[in-house]
Amino acid sequence: MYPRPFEYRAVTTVDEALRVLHEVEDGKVLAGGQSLLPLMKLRLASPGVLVDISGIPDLSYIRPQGENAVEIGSLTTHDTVAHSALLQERCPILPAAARGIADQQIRNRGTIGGSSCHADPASDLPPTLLALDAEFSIVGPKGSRTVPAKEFFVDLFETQVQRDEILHHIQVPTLGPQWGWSYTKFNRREGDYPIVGVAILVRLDSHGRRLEEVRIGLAAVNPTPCRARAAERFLQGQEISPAILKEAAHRSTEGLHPGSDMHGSSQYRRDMVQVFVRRGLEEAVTRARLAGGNP
Amino acid sequence: MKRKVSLRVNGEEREGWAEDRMLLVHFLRDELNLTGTHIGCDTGHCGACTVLLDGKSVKSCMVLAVQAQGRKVETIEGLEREGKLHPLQEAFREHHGLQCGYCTPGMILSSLYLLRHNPSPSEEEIRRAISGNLCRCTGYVNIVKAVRAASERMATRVEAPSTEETG
Amino acid sequence: MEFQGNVEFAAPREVVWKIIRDPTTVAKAMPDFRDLVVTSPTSFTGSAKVGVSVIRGSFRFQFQIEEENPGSFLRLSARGRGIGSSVDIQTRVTLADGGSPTATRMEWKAEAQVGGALAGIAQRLLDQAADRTVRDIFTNLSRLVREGTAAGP
Amino acid sequence: MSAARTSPRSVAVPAPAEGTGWVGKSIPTKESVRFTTGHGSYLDDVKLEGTAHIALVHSPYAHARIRSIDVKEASAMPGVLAVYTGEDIRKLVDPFMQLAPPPADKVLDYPLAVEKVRFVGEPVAVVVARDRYLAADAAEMVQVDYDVLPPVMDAESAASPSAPILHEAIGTNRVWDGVYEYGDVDGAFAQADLVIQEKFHYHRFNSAPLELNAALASFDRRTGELTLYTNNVMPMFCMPLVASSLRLPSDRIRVIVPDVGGSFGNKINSFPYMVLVSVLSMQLGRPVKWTELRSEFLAAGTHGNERTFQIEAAVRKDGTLLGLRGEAFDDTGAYARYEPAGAVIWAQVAFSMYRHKNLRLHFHSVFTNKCPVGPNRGYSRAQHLFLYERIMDRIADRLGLDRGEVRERNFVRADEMPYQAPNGTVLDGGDYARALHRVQEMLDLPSLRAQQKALRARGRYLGVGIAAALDSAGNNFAQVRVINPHLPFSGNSESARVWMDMMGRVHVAMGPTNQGQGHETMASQIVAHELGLNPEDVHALPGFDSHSHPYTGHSGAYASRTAVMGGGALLGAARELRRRIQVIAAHLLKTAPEDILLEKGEARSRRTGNALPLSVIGGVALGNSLELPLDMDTNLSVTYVYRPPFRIPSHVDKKGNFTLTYSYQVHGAVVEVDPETGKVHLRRYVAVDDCGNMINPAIVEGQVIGAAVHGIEAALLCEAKYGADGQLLASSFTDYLCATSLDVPPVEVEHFITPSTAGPMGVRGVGEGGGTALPALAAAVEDALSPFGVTFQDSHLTPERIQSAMRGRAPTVPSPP
Repeated sequence: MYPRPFEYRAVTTVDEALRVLHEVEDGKVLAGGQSLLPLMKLRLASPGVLVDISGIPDLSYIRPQGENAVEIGSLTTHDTVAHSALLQERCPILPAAARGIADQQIRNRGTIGGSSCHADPASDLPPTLLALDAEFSIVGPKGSRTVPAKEFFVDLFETQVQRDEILHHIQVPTLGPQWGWSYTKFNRREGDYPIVGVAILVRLDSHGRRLEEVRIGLAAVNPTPCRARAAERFLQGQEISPAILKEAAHRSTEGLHPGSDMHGSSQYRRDMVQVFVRRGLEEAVTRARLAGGNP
Repeated sequence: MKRKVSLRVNGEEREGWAEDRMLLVHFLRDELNLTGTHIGCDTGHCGACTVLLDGKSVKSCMVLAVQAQGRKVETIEGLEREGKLHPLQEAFREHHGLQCGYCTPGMILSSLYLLRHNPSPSEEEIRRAISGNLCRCTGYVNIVKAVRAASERMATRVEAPSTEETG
Repeated sequence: MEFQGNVEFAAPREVVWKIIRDPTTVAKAMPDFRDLVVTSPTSFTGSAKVGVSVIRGSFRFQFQIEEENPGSFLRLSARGRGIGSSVDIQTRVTLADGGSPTATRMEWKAEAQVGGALAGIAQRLLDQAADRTVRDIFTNLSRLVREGTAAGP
Repeated sequence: MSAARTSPRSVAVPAPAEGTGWVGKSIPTKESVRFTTGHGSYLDDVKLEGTAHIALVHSPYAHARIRSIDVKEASAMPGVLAVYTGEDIRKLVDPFMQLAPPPADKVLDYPLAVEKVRFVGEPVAVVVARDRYLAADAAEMVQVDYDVLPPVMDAESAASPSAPILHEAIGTNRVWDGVYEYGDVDGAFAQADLVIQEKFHYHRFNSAPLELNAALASFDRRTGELTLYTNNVMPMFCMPLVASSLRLPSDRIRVIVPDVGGSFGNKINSFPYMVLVSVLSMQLGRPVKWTELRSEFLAAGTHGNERTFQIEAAVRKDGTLLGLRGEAFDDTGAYARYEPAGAVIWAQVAFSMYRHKNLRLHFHSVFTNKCPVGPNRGYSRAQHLFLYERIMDRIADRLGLDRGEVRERNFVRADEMPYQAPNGTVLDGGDYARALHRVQEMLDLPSLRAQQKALRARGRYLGVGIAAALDSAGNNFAQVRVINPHLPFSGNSESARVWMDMMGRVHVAMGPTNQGQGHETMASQIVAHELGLNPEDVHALPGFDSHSHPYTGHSGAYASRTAVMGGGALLGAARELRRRIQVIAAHLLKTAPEDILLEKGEARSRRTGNALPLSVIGGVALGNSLELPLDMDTNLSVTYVYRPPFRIPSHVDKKGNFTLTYSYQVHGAVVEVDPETGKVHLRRYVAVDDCGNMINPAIVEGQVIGAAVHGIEAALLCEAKYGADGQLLASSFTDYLCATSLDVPPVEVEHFITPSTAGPMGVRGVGEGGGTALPALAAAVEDALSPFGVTFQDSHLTPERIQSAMRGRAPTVPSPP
């Protein structure tokens, strides 16, 4: 297919990007383009001006922020995230989620910032970033601001990033040895958008018996990526048992309104959330116990 | 309105005219007449249009021609050197890693990207590396064999250094 | 896909009726509505940009009042075409007396059918996108009625 | 005749007549050099100066009356050359000839919708513009106003008298309707110990070749000749349709088919578009090109026939199938592009591989508001074979017998070959039971069963499914007369030309197009084999061009026919050329023609050892002919037409030889099913194939694996699913889930070689056996979930379908906590 006409503006600095976005009326930021360009080809999206930020050199990086965090420039590709030794050491759920995105060619071009700002409810990274309580640094004409993940995703394909702003970087925490994680992407065919995606982080007590903290991020089950708050609350402080995990799985569908498509009805998605929250919790707990020396 | 796009394709400086909205794949095929890069879908799933852009495998139907300005592109036409097939081309041929040939250029470029980063991949790694390239004829069995054979051949025979390789 | 909702206004039924029966109100409730042309007492046309966020397409709409009972019932069909797709919406609006003598309760039901490219390519998102779009339209409509009634008859 | 026993993978080739034996060798394909270097020439690679491009406007509705089409705005857009509606085109072309008997022969089918649209994606208008982008821009601006009508979305409802009618001109949704009855069906049911009733559904899908349909027409006003480039794979069969619709004599149409990026049968339905670009080129006086979009292909290209069976099986308690009776409803979509051919082609495999004698099937071929249907790795047969395989499983399950044993009991035996089935079709050799045993061995069934048991105890569900199928090739077109006795076609034939030039170089060309089966390689192997050359030294013309390639009215690459029909033609032409060379060489070497051996590019006297290179023979015959007697034939160009000895089947009893050869396959699948999600993990897939002698075994193996993968993905991933409102849901590769390298295991293949008793060279056609995977996978999933007692009637198994079938069921052997 063929996109509608638009004007292409390549920028090489953040300031230039902000200036152009401010100038033009119908501007849209182009990062990796792996979500936006297909939509434009299908003519389901047709911005008047594409502001290509992919040439800005200092937005692609992964670097430590002290001991407790990692900062990821918004133009960092999925492939770079997937292979980052620093993230693998400090925040391994993120490379795991990135490895499952689409295919090599798309991971070579798609970016963490682009994926976050596109806010497709079925993307892999947003629920993971939600579970991580990541922080999103946005720059705009009035300066920069930092938005926590829970506020970042506003609605279907809508985030806190306004039309004249760009996402600068994302900060994720270092996960200590008490943390366990899992990312499960359930789909009919590898690499596709998931029928459900479940990102789980658990923090155990030093004996590996009790859940000190649980965070569950879900994809493809609501207009936005979301957290299974009821299940998280339920699990907090609980001693780990199969019955508890099962009950949490049951509660994880509270407040979900999944849509239906030919690959899964709303009901099926709710069922799958339960299955994969339970399995994901088991996997995350096993990992945490191994990491904490309590196998 | 069209603008001039200059880029280095298969080691050669090329230029052509592109509207802002023109996709790189159409630019290669229609402006530069490099028709070895194919189109098989509208949505970026099939990988028939895979080329290397600054050494990275990309789907050229999801890159704008203007985005390739000043950059290096490798297409299937650039693999053969001095009348000699690249080991991947040889291996696809000898192991019947193709039937209709339509996916073959993209498949070979994805495999080339793999072998540059992982010279001796496992079957699983090969299958992951080509999962963004649909082949409708072979069921992938002989493609996997061909990539493995090429990796062995390239291990014993140093690949002629690519003019475009960026590592 | 079916959607429904209700809302109560602090205005008498005839005032509310007058506002919702006015094509300009419908036009204002639609996203980015342009080129309103009233083609007859019961039909009008125009174009609107339908969708969510960046995924949005321009549709040309034909509105037809299929049935009306002034002050209490309106059935409006909207047939839209654009981006190789069709969006057909049948809306039923019922007005009833509200909790107080000067209040009006509006109930609405909308049935949307999407065809063509959108129905296939965007099916994964269709439920949620349609839900959001229809709700936005009725939120706008309610706001317009409120504004209209506040301005006085 | 007994089957030749050869160990798997070892290839018995027919002894070469002379010289080195190239037939039977897995040489790399000739085509692969251009394909691996990016020098293939597919349709969109063909560029003509001044070409205009088209964009189509499609119906978003399944069923609607076109009220008006406003093209003003579109026509005025930059770069737009013309905009035509269906009404405009109707004035310029004749409707396509219909194959159906009355009243369905009155259906009016045009390249663009006229008056009504009948499926989502049906083209209603066309924009011609300077380039593709501009054409797409303008197509968006064409305003079509519709009156929406209720759609009819399944064949059974469409067949009911109260259903909305698609084609008012014929007053019914029935394309064809009739009963096939063979044997004493009611007698069989009277003897039955058990009658099984079932309903099965074979879903819609296609094989989605990677290259899309395309056509490029260039009308030369000077000569009045139309050059039509197309990737339609039976272009000359389409020629009468195209020429008559265009009202052009066939001598004014040159058809060129370049390299084709896969077809699998899906590319024979493109003739409406061929006519469209042709008429536009004639109108505008410049070349006009159409390249399909993937969304267009999925919505309006072609789907395989969707079929529902309501069936009863009469069974003896030992598992013997005595008879089948019931109804089949074929959902053929909105237009009968080759239908009702599907209502008869299944009869090539009416009894499948089984010995039972009694069958009554009431076949309904019905219009619905969906994409028209056509072949998909075979036409209409996989649907019928699915029925048989599922019935065999049901018989076994109901009687508590082994599914393999039931098949074995019912298989036609090797010592009965060639075997004539009750409808007159002849199975030309094979050992079905042995192939089944081999698959069981390859899978190591006993250890699988042990593993299955052990896993079940841990709440994991492994299953194995085995299914068998026939792959018929070289069909007899007269079979269509069973449903329409007045159709003017019958038989089957294929043509090849082999010629030597005055430098002694050998060339070959044939009728079938090349879409990845290595036709140039296969042709070179056969010709080299016969003429004592190396295949490298045989120049096979690529593609197809009606100016340079020989053809008959049956020519094309469909119905697995090239090895059998094309092979027969190649063999005939090569042997006749050899004979002529021998005569000339004998004269020059002063010996007898029988003494001349062709080997290594030479003609040599066996007796004296004297030899002449072929260049001398060619040079003398074509350039220095006075060296030869005037009555000696110096024509070194041989065109040969191969014709199997078919007869016209009777439309009264519907009996006859419907096809020439039958390959067969047995497939085995091992799956693990996740009972909570319904997801099927395919662990292993094996196939035993017997297509007789193989010209190039590696090519055969590629066909077998490729077909199997299409079947696997059809069972688990690919479905052309429509919503109740008639919308196509799988309208892009986002939802139409073609298997990637990660979705299928390495398919393992072994070959049996039982030379055909019917086909030339002992070969049979191959490449359409992929349908075997659908019953094999359904069987495997049922086997895995047998503790839950769930069965499936559908050929497509989504995780949700499996999961919802499982809901509320507990395994009969409870897994430990």
